[in-house]
Amino acid sequence: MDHLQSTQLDLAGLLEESEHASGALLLFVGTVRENNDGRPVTGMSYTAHESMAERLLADIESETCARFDICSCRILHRLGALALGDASVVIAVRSAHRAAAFEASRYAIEELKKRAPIWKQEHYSDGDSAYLEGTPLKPS
Amino acid sequence: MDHLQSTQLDLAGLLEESEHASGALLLFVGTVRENNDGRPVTGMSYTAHESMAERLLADIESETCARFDICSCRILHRLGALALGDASVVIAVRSAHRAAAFEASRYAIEELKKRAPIWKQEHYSDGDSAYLEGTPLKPS
Amino acid sequence: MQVHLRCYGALNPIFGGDRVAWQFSGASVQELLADLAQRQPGFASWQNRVACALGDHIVHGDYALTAGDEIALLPPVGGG
Amino acid sequence: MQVHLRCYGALNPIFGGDRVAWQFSGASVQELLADLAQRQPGFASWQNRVACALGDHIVHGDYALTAGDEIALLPPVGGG
Repeated sequence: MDHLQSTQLDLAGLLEESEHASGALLLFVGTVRENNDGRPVTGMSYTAHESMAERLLADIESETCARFDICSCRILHRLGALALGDASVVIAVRSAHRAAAFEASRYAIEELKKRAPIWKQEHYSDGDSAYLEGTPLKPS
Repeated sequence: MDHLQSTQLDLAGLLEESEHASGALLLFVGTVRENNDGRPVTGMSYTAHESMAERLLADIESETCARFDICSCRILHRLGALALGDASVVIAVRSAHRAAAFEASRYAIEELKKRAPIWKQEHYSDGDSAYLEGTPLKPS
Repeated sequence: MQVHLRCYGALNPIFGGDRVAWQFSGASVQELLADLAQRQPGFASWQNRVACALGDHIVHGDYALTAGDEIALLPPVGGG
Repeated sequence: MQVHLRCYGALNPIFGGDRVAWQFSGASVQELLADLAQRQPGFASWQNRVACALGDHIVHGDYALTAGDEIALLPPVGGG
């Protein structure tokens, strides 16, 4: 299943996905923030090593399901030029009990940020832009 | 603002509510589970001391905003007869940074369960039903 | 005195409805609960787990009731 | 040998594009990175923070390259 999308992430569609009767659903949504350390942001561009990022996001979904007592974990990440407020990442976790959903969702987003080969470039109101600092990758 | 609703909770509408550019949105959704300790459930009825529950949920929203570095906290709770998979409670937290959103959302749902005068009655496939055990309220 | 009880959650089937008039000799919330435990079948096990509210506020056991008060009987809660 | 570099994220503006052919004398990934640090303006500060991948797999510094390999240069990541 595709984890990377160049169009708006469909949050409502994700909420409609199967397995409603699990008990708890936790939806984490990262959105483009209007300022970073006080500097006004006008938008954000996301790029990825796409084939590797697809594999990493699928791996993180599987790991998250294996580590926590949850029913499902679904990750979508947007690529391309995003406007303020656009969703850049969505993680939907379903579980019988809420504690596992909170832990699993947090795990998935932290791993994604550390391991998925995705980069973001912030665009500022003065026309400047900058790639954000990140975490060096290591051989697995 | 109303916190109690006798109709389907509008999750997609809640996602559309203002303040998208905060950075993180965490949506917790409690849904009616198809079994409880292995006993098949066919539905759930929720009742409340409505005026007190309205006040409590508003209090929990305010407390959650005061305790954590978040932009907003919105709680909706459904009342009446719910089918399997229906959302019984939704908590939407928006924040600049994700750690605060996770902590705030967890705080709000735990407080709601302990303090809001809301009761649930499970209906089983054999026609039986039971009110679930809960937490005794105390004078504040 | 006579008071009006509002029976929530699992107390509703015990009282056979959500509004019940109750006549008792006593003046405080704890005396009311003790009377209910003695005279209302099925209530005794709830006596120490029920909170009482007037209006939207939970009151202590020593709260002095007035004839005609509407008292909400709130069993342990568990929404969500 | 000549290899093909794919330059991601902040490395893209340093190399002036996302696909660059690179000729160097050496055989391993770490020799390639050392050569880039010496000869490509702006790359030196990245040398120890960049991961190299062939296909979808990150390789160690001692990985032996073959002429014509396509090597992805991956700066520190931070999606989400």
